[in-house]
Amino acid sequence: MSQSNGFSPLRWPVLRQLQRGDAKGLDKSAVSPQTESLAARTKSADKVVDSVCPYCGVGCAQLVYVKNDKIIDIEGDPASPVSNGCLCPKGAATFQLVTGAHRVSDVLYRRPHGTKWEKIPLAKAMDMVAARVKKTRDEHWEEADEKGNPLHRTLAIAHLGGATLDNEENYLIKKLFTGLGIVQVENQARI
Amino acid sequence: MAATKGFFTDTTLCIGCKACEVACKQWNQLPDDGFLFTGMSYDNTVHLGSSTWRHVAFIERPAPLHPQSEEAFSWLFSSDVCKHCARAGCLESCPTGAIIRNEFGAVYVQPDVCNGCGYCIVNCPFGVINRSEDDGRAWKCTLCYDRLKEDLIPACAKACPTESIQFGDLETLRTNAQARVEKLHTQGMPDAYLYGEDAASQPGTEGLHAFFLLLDKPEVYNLPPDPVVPTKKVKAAWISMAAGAAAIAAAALTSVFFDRGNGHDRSHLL
Amino acid sequence: MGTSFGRGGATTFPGDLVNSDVIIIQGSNMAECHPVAFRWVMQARERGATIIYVDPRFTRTSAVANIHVPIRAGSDVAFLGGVIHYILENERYFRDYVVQYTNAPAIITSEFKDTEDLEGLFSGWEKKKGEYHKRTWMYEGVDPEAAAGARESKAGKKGEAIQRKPIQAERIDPTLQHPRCVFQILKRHYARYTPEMVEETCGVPKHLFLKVAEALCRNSGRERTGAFVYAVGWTQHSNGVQYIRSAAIIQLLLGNMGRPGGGIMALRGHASIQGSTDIPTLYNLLPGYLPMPHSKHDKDYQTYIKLNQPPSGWWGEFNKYFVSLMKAYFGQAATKANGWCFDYLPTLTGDHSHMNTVTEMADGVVKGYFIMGENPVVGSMNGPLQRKGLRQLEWLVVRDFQLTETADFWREAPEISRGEVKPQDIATEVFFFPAASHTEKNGSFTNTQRLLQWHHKAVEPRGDARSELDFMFKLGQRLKLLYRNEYNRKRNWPIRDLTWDYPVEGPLSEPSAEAVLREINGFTIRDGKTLGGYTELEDDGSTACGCWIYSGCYRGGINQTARRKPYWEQNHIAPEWAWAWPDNRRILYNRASADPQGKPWSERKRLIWWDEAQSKWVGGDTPDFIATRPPSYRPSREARGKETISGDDPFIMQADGKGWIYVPTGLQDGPLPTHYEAQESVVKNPLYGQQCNPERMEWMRKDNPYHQPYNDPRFPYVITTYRLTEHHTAGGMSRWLSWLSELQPEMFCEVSPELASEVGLKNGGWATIRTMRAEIEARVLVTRRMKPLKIKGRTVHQIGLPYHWASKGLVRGDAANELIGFVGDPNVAIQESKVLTGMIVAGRKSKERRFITSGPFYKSLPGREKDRDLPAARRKPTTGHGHKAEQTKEGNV
Amino acid sequence: MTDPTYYDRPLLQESVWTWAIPAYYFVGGLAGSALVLAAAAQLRKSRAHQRLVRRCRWIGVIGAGVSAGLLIYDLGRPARFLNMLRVFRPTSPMNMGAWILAGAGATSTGALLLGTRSGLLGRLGEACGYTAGIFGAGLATYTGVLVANTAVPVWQESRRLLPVLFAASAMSSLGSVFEMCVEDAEERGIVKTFGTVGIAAELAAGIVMEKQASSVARVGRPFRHGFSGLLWRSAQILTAASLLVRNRRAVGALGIAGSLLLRFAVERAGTASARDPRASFHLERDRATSP
Repeated sequence: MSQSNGFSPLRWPVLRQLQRGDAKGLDKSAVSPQTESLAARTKSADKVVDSVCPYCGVGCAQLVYVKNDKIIDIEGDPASPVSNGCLCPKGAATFQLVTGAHRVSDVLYRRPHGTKWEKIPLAKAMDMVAARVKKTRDEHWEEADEKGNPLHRTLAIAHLGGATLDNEENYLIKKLFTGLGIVQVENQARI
Repeated sequence: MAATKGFFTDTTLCIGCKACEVACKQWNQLPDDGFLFTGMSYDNTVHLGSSTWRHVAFIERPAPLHPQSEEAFSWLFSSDVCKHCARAGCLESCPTGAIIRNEFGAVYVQPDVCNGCGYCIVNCPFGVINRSEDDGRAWKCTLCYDRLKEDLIPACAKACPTESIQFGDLETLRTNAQARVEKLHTQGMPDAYLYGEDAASQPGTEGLHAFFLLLDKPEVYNLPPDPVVPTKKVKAAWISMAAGAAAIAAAALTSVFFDRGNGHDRSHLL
Repeated sequence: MGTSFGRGGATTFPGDLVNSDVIIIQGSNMAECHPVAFRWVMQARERGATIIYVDPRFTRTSAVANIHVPIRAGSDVAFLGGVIHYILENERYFRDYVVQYTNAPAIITSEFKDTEDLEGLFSGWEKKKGEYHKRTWMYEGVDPEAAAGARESKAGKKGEAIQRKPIQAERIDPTLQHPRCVFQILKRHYARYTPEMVEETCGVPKHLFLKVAEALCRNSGRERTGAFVYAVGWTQHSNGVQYIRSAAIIQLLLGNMGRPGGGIMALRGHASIQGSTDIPTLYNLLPGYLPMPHSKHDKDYQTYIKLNQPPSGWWGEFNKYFVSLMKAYFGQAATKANGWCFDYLPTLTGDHSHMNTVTEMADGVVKGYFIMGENPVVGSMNGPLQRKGLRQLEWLVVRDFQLTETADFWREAPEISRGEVKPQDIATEVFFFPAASHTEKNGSFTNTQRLLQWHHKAVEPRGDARSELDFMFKLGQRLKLLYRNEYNRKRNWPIRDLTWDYPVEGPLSEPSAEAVLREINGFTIRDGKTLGGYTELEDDGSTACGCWIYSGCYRGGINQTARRKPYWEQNHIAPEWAWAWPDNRRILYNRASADPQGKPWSERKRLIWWDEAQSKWVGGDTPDFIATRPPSYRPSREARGKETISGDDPFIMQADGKGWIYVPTGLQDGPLPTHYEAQESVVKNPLYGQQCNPERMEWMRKDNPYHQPYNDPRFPYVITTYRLTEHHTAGGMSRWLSWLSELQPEMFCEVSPELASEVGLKNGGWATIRTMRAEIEARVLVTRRMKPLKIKGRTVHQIGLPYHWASKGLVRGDAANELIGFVGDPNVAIQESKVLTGMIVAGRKSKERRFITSGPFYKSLPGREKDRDLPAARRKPTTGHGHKAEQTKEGNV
Repeated sequence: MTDPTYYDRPLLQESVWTWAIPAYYFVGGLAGSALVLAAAAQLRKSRAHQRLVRRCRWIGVIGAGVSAGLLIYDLGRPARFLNMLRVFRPTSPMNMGAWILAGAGATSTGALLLGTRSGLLGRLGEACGYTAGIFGAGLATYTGVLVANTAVPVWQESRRLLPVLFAASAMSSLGSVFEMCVEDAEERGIVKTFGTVGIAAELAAGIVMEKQASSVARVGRPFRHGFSGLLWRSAQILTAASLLVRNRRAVGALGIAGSLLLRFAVERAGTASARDPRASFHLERDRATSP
């Protein structure tokens, strides 16, 4: 309502038309206050962060515009020799990917034979997972095969995923799991 | 007033990726227009509208694309958009002044003014503008007016990976487009032509600020072959209106002054 | 590619394609799957380059290519073999290049027998093991025992399995005339790959094939260069590696490697899929393509080094890379005395790749499973078997943005909606952790051109969402705590000694990604100074480096991957934008862009050259060579390691510095690409008696049945699967987004008008597609883009299936991968998902049970199965989980 | 010549107007013609005619009010109805219409309130009356321009006669209303002539307009096919029938129904035309070929 009809007698466009001798009222005279103050929302960003498109392997550079710790826009970085600022439809939808309502923000737990998800605290979940890892590893440790060949491993724990993750993350995954004697570490590179 | 800006959409460079559709929705924060499988090649958004301001048409054509192949089949793509006509039906018909022509020569709908009368919708010869079910206002491509004010190029043109969508000063675009067509002709694409690049080629709209390079009849891309802004034809209607008004007046006077029912006598009797 | 050139990565970058005179896109629908990379192809086209696209379907790439070649899915090796035949027959190869830079002149042992002689098998086939012994493939005069390095373990990835124990040709014939030199063998091997044969195998008309071959040859050589572009359309076959090998051979023959506008561009489908093989989340590799130790062979540190460090070539430095890695992993604990903690490493006993893991899961061997940013129930083969595996788990951890089909396998799956399985009966404990997005964490992706690009954290993750970095770090801390009282047991020492002291930062006290990158880059133990590159690595324990090929990415204590100098301020290679491995080289093997004397082959195609004045290699790119080694350098007899690389050996990662047209060691299924039909085909192999790749990985299980190898009356059509521009792989990052979902809102299948009328399909209507594994329904898109092919006079129909949809998200549909069985490439264990056979009928799927895991699905045909293999190749033994591999005890199938 | 379209999908967006708009055409027409008649009758200063004048004024005032109501009801943002008077845009028939309606409403109300006064106010009232007559003539006819000034082929090609048709229909509807509701035979007598002229004109104009619109076959189609065709024919039949029947109430009813249906027929025809891409394509091709 409030922003409806720009109809304060003083700003009445008809008067402006009379002043300007504008018989048609097709442009300037009809401009509204909001239009006059129009500006790209990126102008008001607190910071612009260098980023990279998370979808395919081309690696198009992105710029992430942030205002009040909220992402307000994501678009291509024109300086990139890889992409010259272009994005494909997926890349252009990155904003929805990272800010969308579809993202879950709670840790969920499904107990054995359970029929529903339950929310549990992050720390508790981490403790539970660590405990499971230890238990499974200890119960299914292989020191050596029947011929005495070294094994030092467990086949009871496996991992999948990595092609969508950062190098640093893959590094820690491989490092920790190797340290634990887990060999079945795999990712989309084969999928 | 800044130089007139516009789009030149070269369909021979389009790969139908739809980056323009999504980039536009992202920048303008537009909703989806439903999840409907159409069976129309890869086109599931069908037409421009209040929530789709860039739309890529997919044409599976039983005709060869020279010089690519002799085989009678080819697949054409074209990213459609508001044409920002030099004479715009929506603009001229808008009763509230919500639709204006801005300093970039673009046709812009002021959302804070539009009262959703719906008249612009029937006045666009391209079927571009439409009213949103959600908020009752008319919406269409703004040529990213907000971005232009910051010297940013429109979202669709920026995203386009193959430079099928070119943005810039209208005059420059026209020159480039002409050169492009000539090049294509020498490369064995005699069908290539420009659609609506200036007043001469499309008198009905006096030229489009968003014009196209096409390879087949406009109808194939769902574009009108010879669009005319309604106000150019309406003179006859105004004359007709005058006649009609005169007729009513005449009829009224006749029936009042020449009626036999002699009111006098009776009024005497009273 | 690793076996042909030395490294697995793409040899060039998309931006360089603008310099190509011809681009062949095959096995990749580039315009649809990599639109922005395709930008450069379009620019090349506008500059006059010829764009050739070979694919079963007429796609968005076909629409803009100069030539589209419709081909029968799975017949590419025959097509490329035809090209090789054409090049050799018409003497179109770049002779100087071939003689100087490839192993074409090398002479092969007289024991070698080609597929010509053995009906499609190479010499050395061992019935008992069901695989090749590679000794007979060796160069003449090279000790076969020492050379026969490649383990029985089928391993590696995309041909990146580094050769153990590489070798150098002892005898060569520069005239290429010797009957046993590689060049002549090649000629004989491809003698039967004639245009006519191509036509009847691939369904490509002779005139069209010749047009392509001619265009390619015309645009290659001294003055002109051509490039190949491929993706998973080549790799996802039971002989995927040989597809790429074929292209490698062509590029070597035409002299297109290491030169501007040349090379082979591998397009990856995920943001860091290259990175996840460089720093592998793969079972068979340690960072930097160092092999995981094998239980049988690598008994101790010394043996491991002996088997993996060749006397010659770049891998002569192997020990430095390994020791530095162990120092990065185990710090102080790793000492010369204890073999740098070698025995902390778990060992392999065969194939532990995804498909085996799943079968083991289904058989109850695997108890716990971590899944991070992946949706195997939709994205991997044989969905029913994947879910069967998950149901047998004790616990499952899923990390993703939202509940995927994998996270919800216990309550939302076809077999559950059909009531065959009840959630209450599933004992698996499931943890779902919300993941942080790339905008909520610092880190680097390695893109398809080996470019490490840093992305900065923009905002803090919401709620409990965390990065994998944070998850792994804190899981590690907890485990160290849990084990702290059990360090008396040797098996727990690795946990104790694992260096895990990364600095934390931010409100969530997350580990610093930069600190991790710095460890990856490497540093000196004494003063912790960051290293400038892998040349600074030592094998005396004085340096630590998490991934030797990435060494230099943090040169000078500066995060090189975060560099963003605008491209318009540098040359077209843009060396100051981010950082590429190795050593920021952008075009690999670029030594080959100059002739043996070090001068560019041509001015038009110059890249680097030898500058006598400065006596070093100079030019637009970082030399992929020893920068100061003159062209004239020749190694002495007792030279070791790097010193053995002579001044005109461009392929420095190869033991002999040559590009390998013929691969004497390192591949499981033969030294030369040979056309085999897919596991499931519609035709008998037109070339050889041997139907399929004899070394292919099979899983003989009730829950993974195969169709007849060819002419299966129940499954008369070819099915191929693929992606669309509008969605991403299994849809986890696209099906939940309205802007993408509206563009492709439902699962559909693409069929030709001919097939549609044959089985009564209506555009926009429903169809049901069946295989032995499963049955799915999809909307029908009738299009002339699907073209029936003529193979030996009969019509072959192909059905196209995008695989993005499943039961969750904004837009839904059945998952195409439900249909596909487990079959794998022997070298890299990648699955065969690009071609199979199936049935299609009009209408929606039936309500009854429709999944093989729920019991027999199709009646097996009367009579004996047709042979996939020659008798010699048949009856390969099966392991415990149905996987055909080396001999082991009968399993619980 | 091949006749391509894009999967037979519409080229144009169809009108989003509801029933309120055609209803408004009718009411506005009724009110408009009433105001004209009132102004005319005002010229004859006889008591009998004064009754007619007042009755017509009432119809005018109420009609204008209802019209405004219908228009506001149809807006996407009713609260912003005043924006209609935000600018003066001669290129927009709707904008002109808004000013006309406002004028008609104001003057007719003035006339109604001041009509009985004497002296200055009375004379002002008289002036209002005549002005209202002029506005009324506009109100009864401009809707024809409003509809003609669009990209919808059938509406566009009806432009030469649409305003006349609406004018005629406005007259006939006023006649019909009097036939039905007014007891005073003499008043009816006066309006009868007015209405009958209207009916005749309405029928004639309709036939000619359909012919003109059909000069490109595909464009005139909606008048002959489909629901819009049915409405169109029925409207003509009803109107014609009103000339034949004796019972005056029936005459009125038929007449009202006729002109009401006419407005809806035109509205529906437009929608049908917008849905048919070939209508636009043929029209434009035809124009292109025959200059």
